[in-house]
Amino acid sequence: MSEKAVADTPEQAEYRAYCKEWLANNKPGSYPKVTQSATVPGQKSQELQDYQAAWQKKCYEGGLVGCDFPKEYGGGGRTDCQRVANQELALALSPAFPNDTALRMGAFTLLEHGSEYIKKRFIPKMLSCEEMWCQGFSEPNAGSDVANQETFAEKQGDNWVINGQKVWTSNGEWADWMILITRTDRSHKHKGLTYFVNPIKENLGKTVEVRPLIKITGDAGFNEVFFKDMVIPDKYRLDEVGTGWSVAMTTLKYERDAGGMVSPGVGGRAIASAAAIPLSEMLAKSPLVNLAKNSHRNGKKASDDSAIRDRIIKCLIRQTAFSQTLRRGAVKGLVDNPSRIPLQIKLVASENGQNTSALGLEIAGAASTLCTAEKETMYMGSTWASAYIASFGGTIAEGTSEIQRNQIGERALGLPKSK
Amino acid sequence: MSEKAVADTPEQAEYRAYCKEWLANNKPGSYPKVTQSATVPGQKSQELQDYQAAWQKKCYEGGLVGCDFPKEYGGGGRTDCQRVANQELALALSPAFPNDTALRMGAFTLLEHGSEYIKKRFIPKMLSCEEMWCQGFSEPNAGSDVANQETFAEKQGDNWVINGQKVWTSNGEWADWMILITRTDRSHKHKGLTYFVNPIKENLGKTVEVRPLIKITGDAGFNEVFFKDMVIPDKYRLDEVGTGWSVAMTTLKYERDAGGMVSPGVGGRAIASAAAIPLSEMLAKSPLVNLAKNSHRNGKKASDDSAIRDRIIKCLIRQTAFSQTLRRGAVKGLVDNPSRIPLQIKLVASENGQNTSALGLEIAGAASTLCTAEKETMYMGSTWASAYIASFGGTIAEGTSEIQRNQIGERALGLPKSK
Amino acid sequence: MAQPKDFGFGTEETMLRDEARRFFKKNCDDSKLMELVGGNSNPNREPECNWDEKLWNQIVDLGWTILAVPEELEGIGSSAACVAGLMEEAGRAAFPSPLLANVNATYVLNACGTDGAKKALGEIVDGNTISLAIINKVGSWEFADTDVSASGSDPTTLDGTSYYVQDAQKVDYFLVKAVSDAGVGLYVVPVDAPGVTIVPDRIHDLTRDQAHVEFKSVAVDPAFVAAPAGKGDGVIEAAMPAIHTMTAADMVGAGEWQLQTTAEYARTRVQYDHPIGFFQAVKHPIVDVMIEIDHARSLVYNAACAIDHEPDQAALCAHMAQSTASDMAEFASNRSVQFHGGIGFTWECFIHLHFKRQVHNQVLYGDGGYHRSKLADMVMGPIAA
Amino acid sequence: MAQPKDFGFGTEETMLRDEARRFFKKNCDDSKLMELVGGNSNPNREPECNWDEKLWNQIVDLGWTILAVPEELEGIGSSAACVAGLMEEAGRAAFPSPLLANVNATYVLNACGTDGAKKALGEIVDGNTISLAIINKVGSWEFADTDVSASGSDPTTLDGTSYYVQDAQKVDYFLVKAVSDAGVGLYVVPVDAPGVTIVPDRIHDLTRDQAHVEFKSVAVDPAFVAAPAGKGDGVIEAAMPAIHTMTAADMVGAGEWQLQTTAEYARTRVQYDHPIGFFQAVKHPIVDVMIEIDHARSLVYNAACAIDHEPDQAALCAHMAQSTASDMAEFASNRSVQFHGGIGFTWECFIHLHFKRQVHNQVLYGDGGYHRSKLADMVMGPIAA
Repeated sequence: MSEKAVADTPEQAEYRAYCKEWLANNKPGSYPKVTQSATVPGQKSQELQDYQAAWQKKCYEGGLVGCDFPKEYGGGGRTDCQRVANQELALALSPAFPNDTALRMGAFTLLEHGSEYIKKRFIPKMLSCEEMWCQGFSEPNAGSDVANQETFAEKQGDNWVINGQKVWTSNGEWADWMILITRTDRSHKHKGLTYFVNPIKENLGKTVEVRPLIKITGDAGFNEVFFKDMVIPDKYRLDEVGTGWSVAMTTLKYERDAGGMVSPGVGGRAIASAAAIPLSEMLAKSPLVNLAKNSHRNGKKASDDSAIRDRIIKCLIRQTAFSQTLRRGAVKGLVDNPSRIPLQIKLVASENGQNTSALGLEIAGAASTLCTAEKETMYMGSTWASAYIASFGGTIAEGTSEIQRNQIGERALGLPKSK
Repeated sequence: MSEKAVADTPEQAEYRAYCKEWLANNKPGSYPKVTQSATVPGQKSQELQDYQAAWQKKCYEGGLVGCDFPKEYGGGGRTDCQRVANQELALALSPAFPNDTALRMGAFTLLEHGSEYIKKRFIPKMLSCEEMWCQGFSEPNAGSDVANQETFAEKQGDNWVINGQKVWTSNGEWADWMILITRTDRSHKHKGLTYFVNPIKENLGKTVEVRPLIKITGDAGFNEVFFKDMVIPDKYRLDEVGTGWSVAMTTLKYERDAGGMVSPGVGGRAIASAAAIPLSEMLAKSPLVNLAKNSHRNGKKASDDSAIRDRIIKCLIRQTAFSQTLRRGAVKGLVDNPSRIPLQIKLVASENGQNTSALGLEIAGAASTLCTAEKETMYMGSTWASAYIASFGGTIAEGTSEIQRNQIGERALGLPKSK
Repeated sequence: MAQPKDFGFGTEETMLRDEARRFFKKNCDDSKLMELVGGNSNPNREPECNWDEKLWNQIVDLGWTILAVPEELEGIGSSAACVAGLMEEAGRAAFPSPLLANVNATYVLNACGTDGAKKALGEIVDGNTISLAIINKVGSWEFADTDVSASGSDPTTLDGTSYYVQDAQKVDYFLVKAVSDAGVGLYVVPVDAPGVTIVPDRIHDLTRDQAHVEFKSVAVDPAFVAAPAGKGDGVIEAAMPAIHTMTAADMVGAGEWQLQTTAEYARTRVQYDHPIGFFQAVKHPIVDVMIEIDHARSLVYNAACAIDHEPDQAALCAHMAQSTASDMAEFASNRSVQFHGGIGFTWECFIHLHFKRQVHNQVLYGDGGYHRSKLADMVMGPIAA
Repeated sequence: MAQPKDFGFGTEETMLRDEARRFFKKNCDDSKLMELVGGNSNPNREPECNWDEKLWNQIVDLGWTILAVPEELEGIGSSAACVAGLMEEAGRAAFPSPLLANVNATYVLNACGTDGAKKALGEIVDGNTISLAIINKVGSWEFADTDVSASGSDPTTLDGTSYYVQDAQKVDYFLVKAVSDAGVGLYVVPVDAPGVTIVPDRIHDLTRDQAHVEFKSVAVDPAFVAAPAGKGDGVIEAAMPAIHTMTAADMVGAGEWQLQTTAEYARTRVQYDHPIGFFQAVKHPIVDVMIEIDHARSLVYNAACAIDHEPDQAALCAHMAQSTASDMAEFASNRSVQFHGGIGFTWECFIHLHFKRQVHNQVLYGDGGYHRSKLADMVMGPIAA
């Protein structure tokens, strides 16, 4: 009947106090004025990237990033303390860390599957953001079906020669390195894969090309990456030749479970603000309510139309239910199956986002034809229609909603595989 | 720009006039007072069965049933005239014909696949209702998967010995004969099936047992049929041994397309009344609107709650859209793919019915706990909750909604088979 | 946060909930339940009241009927989160009993704070049960809505009819809402008091009984006035968050049973050479049902925790919980029948017991849309005239 | 039945529709369209007006801009069913042109019955086009809602701004709704009249242009008063069924394109060793989209037929058509992007052109809920105060 179920261990309590103090004494510099690339719409500016990277490095040096990693690989050697740091970073409204791919899954994958050389060489710079990483999994014919890799790595002496194409590569424009899955044997789908770390930046303009890919919104947000006779040494390989699928499974597991080192920019604000404001007030200030009070339909305010009210409330209930389910996920007595809640997070969050913006689009009415809006009717800085169009990123990327439902059905309910 | 697209051929015009005259001069007797079996809830009374059978016989003798069948098999030898008779029967508010299985698909299956003996022996009495028929397709392990038949027929000399069980058999309690699909070879799923006509009534209490099956509603509405060492002669076989699946496909095709001889009880009233009343009036009188005007929620009439109004109107639009789609299905210029509309009829009708009753259940509120209702808040003679519970008959029987969507996707849109 | 992160659902709450789950599983599993309530399929049967009174006595001995009674009145004084856990298990078992009816009445009595109410709570402590008789013919329990009138004093006399009284044939007392010129009062009436007639309803739910109760010049024991005239409507309003939350908990438990039963069928029923759960048309909606249950369950514990720790948010949270639970119940029931196919459409397949209990729950104390309209008033303010 | 069974969609209507389908397919297929409108992906680009004027001149020569103009005014006088067929094809092609804007204005002019309106229809017959300028800043075209005021007479002077003017940079005239003390009037104004400023909007839809149009002391040619003050709102109301129906027809055509394009992708895109249409999570929603399109399409022709043959039912039928079409457009768009996966989320995959056109259509002249609330008033009567 108390917070016992989520109480800190002594180590966590001591560490939490340390984090609080450190964060009180260490602040990121002032936010850069220029945040958008002048040449590529939707790409962040060098200034913002530098700002975020410097902050991650500072936090790493302060011991707030990678604290659970072994000391010999640049970590803090603690136990189950990263989530304490994450909570405190969120409460302090920390800016996002840019090395997302490395922090969420790259470092864990290397720790589990890398050689001693790889672990010592790469993990510290992942944590400190001295080297940026991206993920080379998706290909034109390997979207949902990740195992259908066509990028080929051919062994030549002590080296591998890589040819092929990756697509939908986030951070490709910033990355020094890529975690890469390739085909090394065409006769076995799953057993013909091999996993590497791949130095893309030093080969740019030579054997590697990174091209921004334009999203449906017109923004650049990810990239195509082409390899032409790219040569890398065998020491960049993780685990054995032909075992790439099981290494990739580790990456995907951490990606799905949001790993141990979520960037504090994600969800942090929500946690922080939820603590301060009663639910009724938070809901009353929600963007949908605001929109309805500033929109007209059928001769009256949209907020006075019961059918619209019903739909808005449905949306707000779902948002509340989602955050309460996250809360319940940490309560042992109210979780029958430990994978059931974590597995549904991505699906529910992305579909809630899509449905919310679709409703807002409708309430905004004729104004939804426009790319611009006045401040009181905006949603997270853009129009509801823009948010809706962009929302498909959430329901498609990192496993479509369809794939998510397969996995939930199979893992949480034991239903047979659909493939 | 006229009714040309659906205008009668000269033969049809002449026949239509004949039907009108015949129906003006011939009326069914007075409707029986006792319509429900006293012993089995939900089963119709012998009186009603006799009344319906007599009327079908009279209509057959008048030339209104089976008019497109060849004369040598008891038909009228006409071309594409049955739908004219159906329309006129509907307009005359004819009672239903009881020999549903025979009229919708049995007679057509026999015509396409029966021997000369079978066609001459059985079709006339199907049309006249001198012999009632039922369908022996479904089994406990062959629901959606019709080909998964386990009822076994073993050849012994000139006879077949049948053992097994059928289930969900409508009209099993009235039927003299059954169209029956059996397994005759366990080594091939589809090629191991053989199709028979089967004299169940004369073997009742001997090698055949018919047991009423109680529905979720508590009503009896179909049966289980058991065969124990039942012996039938080889002359009751349709087509060759091992070709039962293709015969069954014929039956299912007519079942799905509502064949050529729909019982006039089905949909007839709707056609007749739609002609007389403008849409706006018809909608204003719909049961949902009536219910809302007689129900209370949250301190006011349900009909004054915009959220309820929105949902009612959604339902009424869907009902209207469905009937307009049926109308459009007959307009050549507005149908790109001839199977597209017929294939969706069963799915849409049954799901509309379910959604309508689910909404009514909610509007009726606390009253939906009850099995009884006052007249002004009823739906087709029962409570909305009862209608909702019964509605699963529609979404499950004769191919579940899931199977329907497979078939529509495959046949109307060319999507690959899901099985 | 005013609320503990774990909803106040700690070790003892978990233990009681687990004990309840074992108890129902052992004593009233699916086939036992079918035997108990499913014997007569005739849709025209007379109203029945099927329950296992011996089992009920065990439950009373376990103290589960006095969980919500305050400690100072010799009850157990459990948190709402704890009670919700028990209601969830009762719903999972679709257990025929006055457990929910009695706990709902307990919360109304707790809100009264009168000697009359304390006396009634004492009856509960003594092993008796009470059901609310507060709904009028059109289904409303709000404001001054009731079809029972009160007149006179010492004794007050009741006349009229209460509708939708839950498990009326199983309880010992009714807590009756009646209105006079002085306003709404609440009165405790023994079920066998002179002038009381219980008229059982024919209902779909086989796991409960329901009645309308007629009062003809029923004299109320002056010591049994739970809320004097003018106070009753406020008391009911104060207790509604708990009633909504516990009703929702019953639906959540029943929904989880429907989910697991349907998933089990999907894992084992083979058609087209695959267990039907292989097909995404079956698999994905089952997943969606699971998510709706998780939503509803989280909101139930959030509401229970608000009742215990943040009472000014309790009404809001309870409307959210029951709204979501009610819609979830419809969805979970619908898919459970559909995916059981032809078998699910028969009486002998026991899934209709939970299905019909859910239909009953869905419309008791407000469906999804009702609760959303209440929430809209709270969050967006009333509709401008 | 007052309506012909075939919606009045006979041989000639079918021929025109088929001709239009061939024309668009030949002259503006998907890649041509992408070339025409998709060149600049910069989300901060200035408003554009991309269309093929040569192709447009062919369309004018084919007479498709005067289909709805009455025969006695030298138009073609086609039925609404016929015009709907053409609009469906324009929507299927997501064709950039003032076709829909001009036909909507034609229906308003037809309803005016004045010499001024006839003169404007004559301009259409001469190959010019007109777009409606009847919507105010908050998106309403009803009642006396407008942000343009009229003053004086001979000439009437217009001041203010019209919003959401469709294809404003492609047409020759605006039909302006303006209000004075004498009520709402409709006035025909050349796009280049002194005092008229077209301010193009930045919009999502790449296949149209839209603007708000500012009027500063714009003197109306007295011969171009289409509806005198006091008559304009009634005229607009009379024409709305046609406007709703034709807008819905555009959505139906675009929806069918989305359906067929997505089905084609599902037949050919292989993942997990199957075309993705093998998976019911893809197949079944595509089927559901098809059914929604069929519903919307049937209701469009029902509404068109009512306009032609049963005018007292036209408003009802048109609300049904646009309500269904608008919701269908959302659903069809949503699934078309989702099932194209990562590829569908890129600019180079042309499905976003139809998607964004549908978003535009969905909210023009009322979304699904707006039309349902109108229908509720018609079918159930107004809400009691």
